[in-house]
Amino acid sequence: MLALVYFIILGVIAVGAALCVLLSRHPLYGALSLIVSMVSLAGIYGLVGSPFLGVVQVMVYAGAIMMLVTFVIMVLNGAKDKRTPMFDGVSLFIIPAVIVLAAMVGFALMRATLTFDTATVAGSVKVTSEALFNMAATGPGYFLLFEVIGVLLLSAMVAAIFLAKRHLGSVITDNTEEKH
Amino acid sequence: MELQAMYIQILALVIFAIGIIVAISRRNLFFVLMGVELALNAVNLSFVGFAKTLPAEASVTGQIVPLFSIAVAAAEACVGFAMVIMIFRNKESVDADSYSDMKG
Amino acid sequence: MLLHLLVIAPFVAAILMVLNSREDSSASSRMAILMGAAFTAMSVALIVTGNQATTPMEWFHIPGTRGPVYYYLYAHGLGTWMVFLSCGLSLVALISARCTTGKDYRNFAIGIFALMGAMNGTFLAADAVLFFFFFEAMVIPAAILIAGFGGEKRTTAAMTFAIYTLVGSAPMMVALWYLLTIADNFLLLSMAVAIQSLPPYQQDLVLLSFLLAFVVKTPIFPFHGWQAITYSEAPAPLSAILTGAMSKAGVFGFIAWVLPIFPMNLNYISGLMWLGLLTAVYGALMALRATDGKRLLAYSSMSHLGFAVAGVFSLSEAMLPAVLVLLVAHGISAGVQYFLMGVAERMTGTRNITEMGGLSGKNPVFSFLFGTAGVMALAVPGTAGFVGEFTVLLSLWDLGPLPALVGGFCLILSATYVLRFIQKVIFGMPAREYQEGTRTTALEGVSFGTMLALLLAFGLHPAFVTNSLHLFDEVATEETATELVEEVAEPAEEHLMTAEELRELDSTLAASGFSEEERKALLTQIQSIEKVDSVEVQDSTEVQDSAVVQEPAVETDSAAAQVETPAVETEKTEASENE
Amino acid sequence: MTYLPLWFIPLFPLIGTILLGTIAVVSSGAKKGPSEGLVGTLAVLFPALSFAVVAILACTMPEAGIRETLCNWIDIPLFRADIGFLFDGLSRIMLLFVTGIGSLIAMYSIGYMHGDRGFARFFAYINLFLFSMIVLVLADSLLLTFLGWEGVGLCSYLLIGFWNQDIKNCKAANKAFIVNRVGDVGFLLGMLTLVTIGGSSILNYDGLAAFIKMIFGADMVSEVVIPLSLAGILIFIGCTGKSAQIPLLTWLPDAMAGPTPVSALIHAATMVTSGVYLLARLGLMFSMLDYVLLAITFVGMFTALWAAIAGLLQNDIKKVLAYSTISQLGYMFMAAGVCAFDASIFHVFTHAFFKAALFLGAGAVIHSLAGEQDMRRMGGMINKTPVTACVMIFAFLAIVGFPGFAGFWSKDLILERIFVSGPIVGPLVYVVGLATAVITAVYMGRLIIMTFFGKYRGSKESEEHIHEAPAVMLIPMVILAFGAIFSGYLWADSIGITFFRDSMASVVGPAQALYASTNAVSHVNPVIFAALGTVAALAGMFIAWKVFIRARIIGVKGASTVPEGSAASWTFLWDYIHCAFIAGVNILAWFCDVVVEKVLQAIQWTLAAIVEILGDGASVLQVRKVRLQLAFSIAGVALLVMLVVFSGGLV
Repeated sequence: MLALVYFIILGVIAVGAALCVLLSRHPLYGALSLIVSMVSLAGIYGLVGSPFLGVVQVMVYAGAIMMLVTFVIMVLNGAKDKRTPMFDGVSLFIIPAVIVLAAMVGFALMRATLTFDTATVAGSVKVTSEALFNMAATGPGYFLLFEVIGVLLLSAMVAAIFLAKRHLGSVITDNTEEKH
Repeated sequence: MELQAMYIQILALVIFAIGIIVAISRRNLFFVLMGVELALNAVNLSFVGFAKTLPAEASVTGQIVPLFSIAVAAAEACVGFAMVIMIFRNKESVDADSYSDMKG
Repeated sequence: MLLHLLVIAPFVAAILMVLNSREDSSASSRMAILMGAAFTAMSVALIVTGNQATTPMEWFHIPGTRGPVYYYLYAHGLGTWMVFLSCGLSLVALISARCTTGKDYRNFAIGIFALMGAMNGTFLAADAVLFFFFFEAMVIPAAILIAGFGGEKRTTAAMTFAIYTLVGSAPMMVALWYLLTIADNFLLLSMAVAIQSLPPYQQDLVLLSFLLAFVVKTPIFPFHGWQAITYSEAPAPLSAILTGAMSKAGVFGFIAWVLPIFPMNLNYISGLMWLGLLTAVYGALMALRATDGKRLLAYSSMSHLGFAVAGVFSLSEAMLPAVLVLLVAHGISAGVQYFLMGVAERMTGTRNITEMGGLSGKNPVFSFLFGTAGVMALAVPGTAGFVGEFTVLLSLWDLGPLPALVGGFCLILSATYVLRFIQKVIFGMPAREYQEGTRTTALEGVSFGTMLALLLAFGLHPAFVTNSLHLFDEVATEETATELVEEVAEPAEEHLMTAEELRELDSTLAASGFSEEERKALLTQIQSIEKVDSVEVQDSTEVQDSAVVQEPAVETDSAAAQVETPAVETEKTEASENE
Repeated sequence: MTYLPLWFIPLFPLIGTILLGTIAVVSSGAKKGPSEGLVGTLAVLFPALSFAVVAILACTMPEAGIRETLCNWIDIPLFRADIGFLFDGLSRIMLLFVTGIGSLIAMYSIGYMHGDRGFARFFAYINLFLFSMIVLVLADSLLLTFLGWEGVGLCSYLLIGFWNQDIKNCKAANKAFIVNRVGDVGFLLGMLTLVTIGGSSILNYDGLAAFIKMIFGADMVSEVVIPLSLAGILIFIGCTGKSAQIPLLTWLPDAMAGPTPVSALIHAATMVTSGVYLLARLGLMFSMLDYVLLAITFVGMFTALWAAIAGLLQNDIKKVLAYSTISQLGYMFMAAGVCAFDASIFHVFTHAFFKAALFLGAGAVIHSLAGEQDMRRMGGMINKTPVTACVMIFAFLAIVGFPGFAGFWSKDLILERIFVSGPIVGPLVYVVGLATAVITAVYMGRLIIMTFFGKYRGSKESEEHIHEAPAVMLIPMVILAFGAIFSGYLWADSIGITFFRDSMASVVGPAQALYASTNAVSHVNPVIFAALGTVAALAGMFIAWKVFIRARIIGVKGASTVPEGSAASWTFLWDYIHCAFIAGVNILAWFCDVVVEKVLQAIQWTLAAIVEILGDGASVLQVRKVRLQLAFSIAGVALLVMLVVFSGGLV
């Protein structure tokens, strides 16, 4: 009962924040609303028994990624674009389409019967890491995926540097030209 | 009135829909990216919700996958924003519709 | 090994050609001609060594089907000779193109090698999907070559060619896919078995979509729209390959795939025979009016192939050797005519035969070759064309005088247009002054002469060609066959052969070089002996030409004796397990 | 006893062909042609060697003939044929005069073709022709005969169009080949009919004889006579093509476009008689087929009469001879039609001599007049070229059947056989034949008179150049003239010599016996026929003398040496009928080209246009905005899901 109350509160906050993202004009406001939404989702994770995931959500998502977003928005001052309307003809077409799709999916979803299993394991750090780093030959082998994710992040970093470097390089050449 | 597994799915669906709407109907590139993040979050939530319907050991797996998806989202955001910066420098615009050079 | 080489190595050769310098066309031409000669030698070796097969290798698995696609090649008499045509004509094309392509020779050679590999694959594939893969793959290098080296309207020609043939075989792909969902694998017999389980209207539908692909490729009368423009716009050496080897893929498809898979659905057969004859007459009539030399040859080629198709669907006992000789003869003679037409075009700078003339005075060697090639195309006795046309007419006469009369009419028409062609090109006086281009080079002359000599040799001793169809019989007698007979015959008496075993037997028979007809007849025989009440047998025995089925049960034993040892043993162990 | 191998006979001309062909091709690039002495020697040597072999074989041959199978030719299911040769009484006679006259004419050609650029090429063709002709005659099966049959047709084509710079010659050559091809297809289909009746072994001549014996033994005659008649008619069509009979006769007058030795060898002596040879060879089969025989008789009769009348109207010396050939061939067919194969072959034999002599004489005249062929510009040549004139006059006497000359014996024999063959048809055909003999004497007399008597009607300067032909041309002519006089004595029935008949009896005897057994043959004293024939010849000569020696023949002016009367001018309606066929085919071709092809193209382009329009339409949908496209796809997915859900798909 209490869980339901918490869930409703957190859910309403998450949805509300999401709608704020949709309706805010300045990207910075949107980013802040997104952080709110994510934090409340982290709360829901904790509520259903995955505290570790909730913590990661707050730290990585709300913390690191959204930090990056706000940083970029601030760097690019021109991001605030008053000329473009928030919504246009396309939006009017999209919103009903997505709502209909969601309704259909929901309709299909409602036919299923879902119940929480009573014997679920709470996703604590210990449990999660044991599963994640189970290196037994018969195990699920998530550690391999973990390595791959590492490589992915590395390559993403390289890509980002590459994209930024070209830009910086051109700036540098511009400067040298000015000097000569 | 207990918390039902279905509620979580409904919430995920709603947030996902909002995320998609943001990603497509807004023309500002930042909003597009943020909409994608929102949709990803909804998917994570759905994962966790489903995981909780599984028995014992299996439920752990459902909580590990969102971890990976968060990591991928991080990579995606990293590269995505780098591209936004570059394109913005070239075009002086964050309007997604102004990027139509590829149209044949 | 030879088969793998013939299919894979041309693609490797194409890649090797890429390594050549673009600038030094003489070096690349030397290399290309050497490799072409090597392939021709290999194809001759294939003819000499006779029927053979590779071990089937699983290639990939199409989702939704029941068995894997095999990379599985086998050579039987028909395919072997087609491979010979494709390799030989490619070699001469490589020689002949030296004077016309100039700096782009390397690219031309790349295209020719790719085309050759695809054609060899088509003629050697034992697996339907593999066959279809190569069948489609042929179109691409050919279209690219036309677009790159053709005449004035080359892009139109290339587009027409590619679209027409690809669209034509699209229904076949669908039908193939559909068949594969019900057949156990993609080899001939299992598809033939599978087709029997379909309701009749579906069988007809599948048959029609198979036919369409081959009818377009050959081409047969209402579907010949691509042919004239393609052959006339393509560079002459390529036209020679297209008509000499590639168009044979259509007739080959009729013989090697349609007839074995659909032995029961013969109600279209007589229709197709008449369509073939109609094509023959139509092509000849069109050739009468053509003024573009290459277009004339295109229609003449259409006429001959229509005649061949009519021969195929006469379904007479003599059909296979007759059509084979006709195809080989037409491949060589049409090929050499195209090459010579290319030389004439090179010398006079025009394709319009009304503007040519008088070449006999200017270049007697050329005219000698040209006239001889023309006469050989007339099917004068003593040339291979005569043996082919005579035996095909014999097959047609089996069905009644009317088809043969129409065939005879075609012979008269062919004399008319060929003589007109010869007269316009080499006789008389030149209709206009022209800058004389490169004459026949020595190498060209030798290669054309060789082709003409081959025609003569095959005409005087067609056993060169026809014997390859039963080459295996001679080889088999050397084996100590008796114990194998006992091994196989014993289990066969004791239990009913299952469908799997039949299929296995079929593949082993294929591996040992039996033609489809033979295998079909044998298996039908086996099944009827053992009273298998499975689907496929009863009707086909009735519809098949009685002469084919007549072969006595002894034949079954000896045939089974020819099965290779390992396969027999597995079969035997399986049999005992089943017991 | 061992004999010389039969394949020696065709081998020599084949070697000659290859040698001379190589010389021709190799020397074609050079400025000066190859040495004419060398080429001429080679060209005569090989036919002569072949003649020698034939002569040796002819002397040592046993009565039953020599059979030789070289190798297998075609071996497929349903059909099997061997390459084999058969040397018996019939092929002996044919080969003797084919190789003999061939050698003589080759020798003559050395003089006639002197200085021609294609000297070596000409003799290569001649050797190839002799090879084909030998194969035709020597073959032991229809299929191999067909090889020679088409081979001689091909050589005829090559030689008619020998001077191929002139497109008219090429057209005449094409016409000859195509008309022959029509006949050849008949031959081919006839062979197929035979194969379906009796299997592939029936194509062998011995096999055919065995088959006919078998059906008589098994009493199956009534069952097979109809298919056999079909085969007979089809093969006879082949013979009409090759031997220029109605309806396929129009090519022979045009074929005179070739060099004159060619006309003598191919279009008079040898090739055109191969139809008669084939009928004789298949005599046993034809003797069963009454209706076919009747058709042959009437075709021969009409051809003989028609060609004789047409010959009256020609001005070109070679065309007169061409029509005369057709007419004489008609006689041979008449004889074959009453199963008098030995008489028919005998006429072939004598005709070969006198017609070759006539043609060679005409060639010598043309040669001495530098290519003039129009008889209206000749005249009075007997003083200038006495040897030629004598040769031609002897040959003339032979052809009209003057008593004692070759034609007298053979033609009267034919007429006699025709008369006695049956009650109504026999006399009727006989009368027509006799009338034809009169007309023959008239037009041949006209030719001799216009050429050799009277005054020279050509231009003055050309008169200066008239000279007798060189010895190399005269020797063969004289030999042939002797043949024209004496060859008839091989079978002079009236004075009791039957050597020729006896030598052929083993081959055609059974057929004639079979025919005689079914047809009532009356006996009349041969002297009456001889007398009537003589009267006919004398009457014709008299008419010719009366009419043409006094008639003013208008000399034509102008330098044109083009032979008159080309194409359809004097062939009455046969050329027009052929033209109608050709027009029919052309209309059909036009219909295919202009109507059917265009309709097909229209359909093709319509389909292509529809696809293109659809494609254009679809490309309009490709909007500039990525977002809108995404929206479309989402809406599409929504629609699909709705469809699935509401159709109860997701249960």
